[in-house]
Amino acid sequence: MSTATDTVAVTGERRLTIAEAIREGIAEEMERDPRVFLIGEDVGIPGGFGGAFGVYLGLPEKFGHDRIIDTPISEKAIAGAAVGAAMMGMRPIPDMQYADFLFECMDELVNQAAKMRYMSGGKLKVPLVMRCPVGTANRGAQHGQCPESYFIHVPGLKVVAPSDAYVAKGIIKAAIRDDDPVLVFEHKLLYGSKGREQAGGLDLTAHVPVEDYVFPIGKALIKRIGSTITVVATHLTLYRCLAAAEELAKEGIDCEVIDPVSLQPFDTDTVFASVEKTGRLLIAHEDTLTGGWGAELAARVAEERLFSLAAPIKRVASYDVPLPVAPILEQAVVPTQARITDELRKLAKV
Amino acid sequence: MSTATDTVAVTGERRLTIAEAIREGIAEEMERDPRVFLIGEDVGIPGGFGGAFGVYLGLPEKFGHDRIIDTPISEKAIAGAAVGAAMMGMRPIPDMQYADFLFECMDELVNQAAKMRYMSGGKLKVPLVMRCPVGTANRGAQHGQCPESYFIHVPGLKVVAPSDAYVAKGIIKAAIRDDDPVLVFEHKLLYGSKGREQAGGLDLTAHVPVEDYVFPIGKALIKRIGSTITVVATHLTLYRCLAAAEELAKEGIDCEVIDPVSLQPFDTDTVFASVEKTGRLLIAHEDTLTGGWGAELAARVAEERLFSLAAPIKRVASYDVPLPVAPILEQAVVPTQARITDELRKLAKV
Amino acid sequence: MIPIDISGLTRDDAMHLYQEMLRIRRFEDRVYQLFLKGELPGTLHQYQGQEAVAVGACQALHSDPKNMDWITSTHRPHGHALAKGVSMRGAMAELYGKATGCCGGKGGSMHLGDPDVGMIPAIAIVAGGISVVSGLGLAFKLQKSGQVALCFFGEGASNEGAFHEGVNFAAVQKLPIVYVCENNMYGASTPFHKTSLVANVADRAAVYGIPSVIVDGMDVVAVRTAVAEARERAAAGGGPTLIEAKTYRFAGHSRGDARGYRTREEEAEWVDKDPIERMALAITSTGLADEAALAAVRVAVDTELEDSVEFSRNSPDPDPSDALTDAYATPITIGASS
Amino acid sequence: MIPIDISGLTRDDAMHLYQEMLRIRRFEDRVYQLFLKGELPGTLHQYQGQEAVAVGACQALHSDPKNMDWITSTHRPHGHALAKGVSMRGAMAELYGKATGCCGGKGGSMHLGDPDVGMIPAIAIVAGGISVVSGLGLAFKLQKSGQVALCFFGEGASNEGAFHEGVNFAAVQKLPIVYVCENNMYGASTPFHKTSLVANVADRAAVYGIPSVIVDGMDVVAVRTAVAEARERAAAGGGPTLIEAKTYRFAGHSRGDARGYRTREEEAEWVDKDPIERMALAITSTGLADEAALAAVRVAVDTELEDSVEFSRNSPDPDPSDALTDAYATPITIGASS
Ligand SMILES: Cc1ncc(C[n+]2csc(CCOP(=O)(O)OP(=O)(O)O)c2C)c(N)n1
Ligand SMILES: Cc1ncc(C[n+]2csc(CCOP(=O)(O)OP(=O)(O)O)c2C)c(N)n1
Ligand SMILES: [Mg+2]
Ligand SMILES: [Mg+2]
Repeated sequence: MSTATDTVAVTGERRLTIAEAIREGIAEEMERDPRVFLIGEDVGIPGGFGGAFGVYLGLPEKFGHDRIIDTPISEKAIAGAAVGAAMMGMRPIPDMQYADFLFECMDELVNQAAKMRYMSGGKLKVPLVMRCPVGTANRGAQHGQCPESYFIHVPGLKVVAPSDAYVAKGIIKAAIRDDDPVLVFEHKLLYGSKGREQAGGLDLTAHVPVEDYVFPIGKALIKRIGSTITVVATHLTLYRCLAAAEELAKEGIDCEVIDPVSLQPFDTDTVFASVEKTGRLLIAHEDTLTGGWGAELAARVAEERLFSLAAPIKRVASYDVPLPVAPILEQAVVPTQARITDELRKLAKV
Repeated sequence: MSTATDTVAVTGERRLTIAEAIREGIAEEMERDPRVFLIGEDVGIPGGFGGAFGVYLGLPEKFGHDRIIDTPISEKAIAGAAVGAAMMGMRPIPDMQYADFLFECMDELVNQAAKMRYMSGGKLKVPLVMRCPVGTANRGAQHGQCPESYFIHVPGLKVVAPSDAYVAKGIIKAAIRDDDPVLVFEHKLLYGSKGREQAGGLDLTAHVPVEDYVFPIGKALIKRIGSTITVVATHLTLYRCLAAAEELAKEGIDCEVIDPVSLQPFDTDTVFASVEKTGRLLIAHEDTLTGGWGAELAARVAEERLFSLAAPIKRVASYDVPLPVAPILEQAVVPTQARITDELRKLAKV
Repeated sequence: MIPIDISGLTRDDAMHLYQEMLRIRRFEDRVYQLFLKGELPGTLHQYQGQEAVAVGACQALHSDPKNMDWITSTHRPHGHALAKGVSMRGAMAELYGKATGCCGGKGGSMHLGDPDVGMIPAIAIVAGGISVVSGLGLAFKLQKSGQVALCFFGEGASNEGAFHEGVNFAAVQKLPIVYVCENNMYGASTPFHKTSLVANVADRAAVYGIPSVIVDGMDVVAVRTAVAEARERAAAGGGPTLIEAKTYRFAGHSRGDARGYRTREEEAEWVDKDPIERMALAITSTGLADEAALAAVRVAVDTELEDSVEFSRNSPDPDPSDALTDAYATPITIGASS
Repeated sequence: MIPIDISGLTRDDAMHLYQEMLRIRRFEDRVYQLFLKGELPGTLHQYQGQEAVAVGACQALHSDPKNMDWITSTHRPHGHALAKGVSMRGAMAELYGKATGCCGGKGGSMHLGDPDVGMIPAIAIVAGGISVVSGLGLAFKLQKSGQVALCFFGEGASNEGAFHEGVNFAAVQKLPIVYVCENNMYGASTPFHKTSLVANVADRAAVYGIPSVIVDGMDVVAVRTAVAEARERAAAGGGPTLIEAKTYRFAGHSRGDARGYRTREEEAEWVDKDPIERMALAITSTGLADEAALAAVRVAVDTELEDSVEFSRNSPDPDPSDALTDAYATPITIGASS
């Protein structure tokens, strides 16, 4: 698994982008389980896009239009159909072109998907996997949000946020096999190699073995071992933290960087163990600060490991404003590598 | 203002229930500002309910059906109409019969109400006041949620949660006069005196002066002064904390109980000052634990006042499950007075 | 009062329909008493007056466990549950919040259901069932199982976006779904004509390219016939049908509704169409059976009913610890804090 | 190519309509080049081919500042913005993300708008404008201002719940709203006929009890006439009208769309209906003006266009600190942490 964290290609490795890895993961699960199907807008139209980010290209030819279902622009219908089909023994993969549109089907997710099993006294299950691309990319306030934190607050839902191809393939397969509703949040700029520059120049592909594997929901990854500060981050921000860590290593600030991968359930044990070692914690995410998942993690540490802390817990996140479109404004909102480096430096000094 | 916290009636006082206070506050604002109007389901039908909890009874007779607008069962239309009218210079008060239905109009709230001003470069404003009754009352998973925490995570929205008649009237008036979208969360069991038993037997009415006043958004109230533990809580849970505090006072545990009133913006200064004094913090809310507003408050204290803490921060909230209907199950989920008392005792000992 | 037309029905068939409707009526009346006595927690949305719709519709569905039809229901599900086969004991115990309830005390009045008989927990979000039923139909279509999903909803629900998205999607996908709109003229206190410029919900089907029919919702046989036809079309791949049953709720919207928004005259007109009385009249006037036979049915129903009350009273409460199970099929450690 | 019918139009009127459409076409073509050159951030949803709808509709609205009509727009707002009076400089600078943009660099391509000319920021959530426009109409109704709100949306948006709830509410409330559906046959890659069993969006108006009309969206005069009529009805208290303009987007859905889901033949058929060419042909063939006059218009448009590009290039970037303003009208201290 540590290969997932390599940032330089080793010859002989099979390095894929996240888009390729997810496509492969979905295809494999559709092969092995006839109950799995895809449903969403523009997912399978011949001559179309293969989903908003091309992840599904080639799948309709393989699996046909019974299992790759194109819908009207009707998010409630998509989510509702997924919830209903899941209860009847299917394994739907509903697609949201942009996570920003989840707000159009919140009722189906929060009041139906998350509660049906409980209301039935445990007689039903709702296995579905909602794919939700997040992340700002100069598209403005309604096409760049990172809404994952809303969903960790919904008992009955599981939330994951893979950041590299190895994890992405493994966890989408785990999510499809899971008996509960899982929301998978993926960052637009990490799908291919376009985002490389934004990611501090780090390679965004990862080795993906050909053998079948799953990456378990609820397990974090230590992406960099260190002793000075524990850093927990996801998606593009994770790469910025890794780049910042390399930069600071030269100054003798040795960061331990953790990719939580799952946001609900959350692998607090891995974070606790690291904080016991470092005594310092910085949490970084592109989601806005107030009420973000970083708040929950900080609260748990302040409750379970308060006496391990040698310094205040620091959160670096997008400021509490909608997303502006101008690149210069956008970068003034999101957690940049510069801001992260700066805060880490300060934190090391406390 | 301290009269708002009295729990015994003083002769000559004008004690109102929260329902009466809100009705009075809305009526006064409709009197003074012709731009204010009410819109929602079953709000003004002759012979009807005056809203799900009777708060609007009498208003249609006073203000007519142009300003008390009954709608189809269409939450998106209600919220959308409010957003649009607000931008055109009106001051709508959209009504959600139960806060659980907010999930049907999340897009209008999160993507439109909260972002329109920002996207316009500050040229527009969206002054609306969404009324949202919360709280469990044996109605099951879809009619008892406390979804306020989702909205503190939405930059552009303001969130308040009044817990007594004095504050309720003052803050609904402040919200109506505010130039931004404000969501007002009120607890069903606190509207009248029905909830008294659930509230540890405390009187739920409060003195409400006849003179015009507003209670400012962003200001917390110290409901009980103490020195051992700082307790921050809202709604029904606030009363349980107050009752627990009296109980524990006999044991020499002297709690300072704070009603934050506003959740976004949040009066952290009042909490910080109290924590500096007590060194101990317990946060309690009926909203579920993970990702609740208590997490954000805990994170801020762990960041800004870590070294004032003599003990871990404790959160007492509803467990992370949907709401069951059976009273015995429901009470096993929500933060009861017994659980609060128990946790306070433990925390005092750390 | 005008008896319904039961020509062609056998005695057993007619008596069965009568009994099924009576089970709901007596259940609801008894539940109301129990509620007033403080034996039942929460609130109630009752079904008296609409029995012909639930019974007529469910009687047209397949209940054979191997390819069972399913239903979705609303905040007003007692009648649907009993008609679909949820046991009276299971339904009553659920209202009591007992461990023996059909949802183990986790669902309650607004969420009655039982997967074992083809009913998912009722969805109390208006039109929520219209969103979800698409998935039931889609699953049956993909599984080529021949099953059909039936969705009950009120006329008020037809103003929700979920109605538009759900019915349009089902129509385009030709899903095996039967939509049964119970138009009881009011959504809570609000008359339908104040919320729609078209008089009939059925009129809305045309824009989705699916057939619709308006049926007398106070006539159990008429409802069953309409649903049976729609069910066959759906099962044969003909896609969904929208059936609008004109009916009336005799009780208030929820307990403690003084019904000030409608007239006593209007209520009286509809009570004169009481679906159970009209059925009884049809049975006796056609000589299919006599008063004594009907009385025997009433006794049988009351026996079942009292048994369900006794059963519920004597049933154990759920264990408080049960509250923390069933949120997930694969449990996760619930938040660290208490 | 068949010229449109401009009988009755004055020379100035005809030339003005031609110029307004041309402004949009040239703007979009230029913007595409600039985008490919990397001068513009983000993405683009372009309007080439649909100019007659934006121009025809906006030309029928009142622009007098004292009782100005308003519009709502979509993810494809460039044409709507220019037609409604957003300055070319303000629109271009916004695409550049400059401080001088109509939204100060905070909105961008998908959120063009300017309250000063009666356009709220375009809403890029499909059908989002249909939700919000109800409020514009409601305000105008309550204020008895005689203003009208016009809502642009695509045929794909008519499958959203917001369409159903919004139009029904507006109909019941008789709000002064004109709905203009631009049916360009595709929602992204998806043809409308795969998402609706009815062929026309206009067919859906009947269930809301409001009038609808289908108009040639490649004929600016036809659009203007239809909208003008609907506007008068709305202003007079007659409630909303749904106008469906049959049109076509010549470009891809967004930049970099290879348009593999539609045929080149289909595209050619529609290019033959180019609203600008048909207008030009009408002007010259009727002798209202000659080629030289049209050429002069083209020069004027290009001058304005190049000025807007120069203006944008020379405009300052927003100050990074501006990013943290305007979230609230009454600022609140933004979260303690950095
Ligand atoms: C989304 C949503 N909005 C509002 C409510 C509150 N509510 C419960 S029942 C009801 C009326 C429903 O009317 P109708 O659909 O005609 O069903 P009926 O009650 O007549 O059976 C309303 C408004 C709700 N439960 N869900
Ligand atoms: C709620 C929502 N769902 C999906 C999208 C993604 N999306 C953007 S434009 C578009 C197609 C819209 O089609 P139509 O309404 O016909 O407008 P057109 O693009 O043809 O102008 C889609 C699906 C969105 N922006 N908002
Ligand atoms: Mg009804
Ligand atoms: Mg289109």
